Amino acid sequence: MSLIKVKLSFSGGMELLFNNIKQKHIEISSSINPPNATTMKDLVCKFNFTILIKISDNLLKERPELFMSGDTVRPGILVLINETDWELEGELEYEIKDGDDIVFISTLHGG
Amino acid sequence: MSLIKVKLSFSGGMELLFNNIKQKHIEISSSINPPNATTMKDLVCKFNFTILIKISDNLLKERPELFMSGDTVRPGILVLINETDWELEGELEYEIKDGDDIVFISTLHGG
Amino acid sequence: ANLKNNDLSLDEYTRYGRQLILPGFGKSGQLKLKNTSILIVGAGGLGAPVAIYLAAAGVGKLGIIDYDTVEKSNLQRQVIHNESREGVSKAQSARMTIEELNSLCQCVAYDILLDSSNALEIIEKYDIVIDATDNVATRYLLNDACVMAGIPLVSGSALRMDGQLTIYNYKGGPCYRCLFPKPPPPESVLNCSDGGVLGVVTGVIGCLQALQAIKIATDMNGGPHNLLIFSATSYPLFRSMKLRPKKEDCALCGERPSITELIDYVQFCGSGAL
Amino acid sequence: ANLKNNDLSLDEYTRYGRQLILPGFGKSGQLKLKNTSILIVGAGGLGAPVAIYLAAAGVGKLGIIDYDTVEKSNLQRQVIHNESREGVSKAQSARMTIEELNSLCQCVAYDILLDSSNALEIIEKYDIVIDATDNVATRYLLNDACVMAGIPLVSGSALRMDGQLTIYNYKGGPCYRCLFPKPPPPESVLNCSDGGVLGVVTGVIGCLQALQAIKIATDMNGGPHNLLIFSATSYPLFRSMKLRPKKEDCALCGERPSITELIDYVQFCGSGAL
Ligand SMILES: [Zn+2]
Ligand SMILES: [Zn+2]
Repeated sequence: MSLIKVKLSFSGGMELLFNNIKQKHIEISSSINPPNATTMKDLVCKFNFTILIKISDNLLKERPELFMSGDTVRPGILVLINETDWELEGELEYEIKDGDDIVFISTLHGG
Repeated sequence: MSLIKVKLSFSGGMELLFNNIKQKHIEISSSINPPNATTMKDLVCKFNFTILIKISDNLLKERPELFMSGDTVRPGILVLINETDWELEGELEYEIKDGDDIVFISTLHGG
Repeated sequence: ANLKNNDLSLDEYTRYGRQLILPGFGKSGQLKLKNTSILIVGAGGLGAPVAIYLAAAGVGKLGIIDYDTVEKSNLQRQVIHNESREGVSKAQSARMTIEELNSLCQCVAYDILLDSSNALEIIEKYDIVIDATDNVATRYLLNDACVMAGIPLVSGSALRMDGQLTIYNYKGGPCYRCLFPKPPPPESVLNCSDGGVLGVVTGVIGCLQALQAIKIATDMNGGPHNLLIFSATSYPLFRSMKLRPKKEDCALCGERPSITELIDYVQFCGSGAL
Repeated sequence: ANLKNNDLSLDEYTRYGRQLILPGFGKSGQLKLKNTSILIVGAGGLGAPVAIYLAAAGVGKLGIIDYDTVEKSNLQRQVIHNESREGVSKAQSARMTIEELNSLCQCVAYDILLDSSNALEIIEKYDIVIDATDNVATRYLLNDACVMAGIPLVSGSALRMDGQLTIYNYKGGPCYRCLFPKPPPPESVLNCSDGGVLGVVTGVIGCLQALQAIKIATDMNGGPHNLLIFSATSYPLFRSMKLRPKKEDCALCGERPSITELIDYVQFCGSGAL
């Protein structure tokens, strides 16, 4: 078990939920849920209520439905890992690696 | 001494000199000029007449003045190493590393 | 598009000269544009540059749908209109500007509200559809209609300082429902009237929508299925993200579709403004 | 710009509403735009969207320089003009479109050839200069004049399917001569007349020039000094490249400049069309 560095980005309005932070480098345990490797599920569904809430300055705690739905992100949010749709990377099962670049983006509808 | 992989890109019209190739992955020796590590100078000034001429399908051989001037690239060409101006990286002295992304771009003047 | 117009007039040779000498485009590209019809849904911030640049480039037929009329607060970004057009239908105003710019372009103005009752009938007359709308319900409507009609959809959006661009239902790529099977919660959705928008952000995204439509019309290489993200205040300004291919289990474009006709999209999205 | 106009009229509140409610912009951003004057050099493919979007956004004063007249072959990309303007001076035609779009914008048309004899005098009247020209000699002229006058230069270029965007002489960043101390060999230089250009490429780059000028005028964060590279046929479409800071030994903006007045740029570049 060790620490891994991850770059989180929030875009398309998601940053409003995260205290207007667009980018944040964080350090997390390589095994949040020992002995398993840390996955996106750990980040989004459990870790959510520690690291992500901390980044959001408690905004997420007050309105979790703007981020979560069931055990994954809410409809209208796209997650991208290293510039690739997380669907191609295993979604919640993806094992987070040191240096990963994770983007949470809310789709826009304006014109 | 070993082989290192380098991605070369040509943009802004440079690709016309290189047989319309916009991107090319090449393998080169980590020490073209032993015992020294391979530098941009080796790529641009000497290697030029082997690998780069090969990529260019001999176009460079016929009109080297469209690429070279003295011992560096001609005025109007910008060289970028890993998305950064090569001036910040040591220009001709930069030691090329495995995985480097090198862009040769010709400035455009149209409007 | 079948090339029923297989030559250019002297006027066209003059007008499109800079494209005719363009390597990788040339006369064959120009003829493809001339034989392509494109439907632009929305004559607002995105639709304005889309219509202007597609007409200028030589697209043979443009349809423009919008039910709104021009207001002063539109002119900060909807640059196909102008002060003399206040109160005029946006579709008609857009057509007027297009005809002044390129009288060779056949431009049809649809001064109507697009909905489930009329969408398919209109869309089927075109080769490519541009989503330049301002609300979630119309985005699902256009997506579903384009998949049913087998037409690529060039989707752009802009809000505040941000923009996004994707091509749906094209060359094995995803449809909007592959990415977003369920609509977002209505309280998470903002439009430009409520959230604001820097005008030129719609200009950037609209120009890129026009570009993608031209690339589709002329069979230019578009790279992998992707989402382009733009943010006026970030560095870098643009990021490209690779997207999934179409999903086998998509309710619309998948192997066993459960959605086979257009539905009530206002109800589906729980929010109106269709 | 000193904020001599420190309030907005009711008309302006209506017109710019979408920007006034925009977080990070608002009334203070709008007032800064109102008090900014911007000079656009070139009313062609790049200058067209620059002028349109800057006027729409509410820039107080726009100068537009162009010595050409509108020709049919321009209309494929120079969308600020139209068929009725053929034969009209491009600067005047651009001014006419701007006045129709936003009569609040004070627009000055310069129907002249910019050269060493007049450049400084004109440029010094503006806060920001946009390089939307089509040749190397004018690019050096504008760069030198902007450094001498202490004004940022938003430089765009487009050719074939490619475009480039940089801000020179701004916040410790390089000038054009820091990057390109010597002009390119004339035989390596192409303009749009000879090389061709896809019209919408100038639309994309021009919109981004307008955006960068707005960011400068409103003190928005611009990230590191950089060059944006666009290629319509590549994936990704855009790449951002970090640039060097200004060079201590630059002959123009360095610590001991040897160029202290404007020179003969046609001779310097060995090619004309100034
Ligand atoms: Zn689908
Ligand atoms: Zn300098």
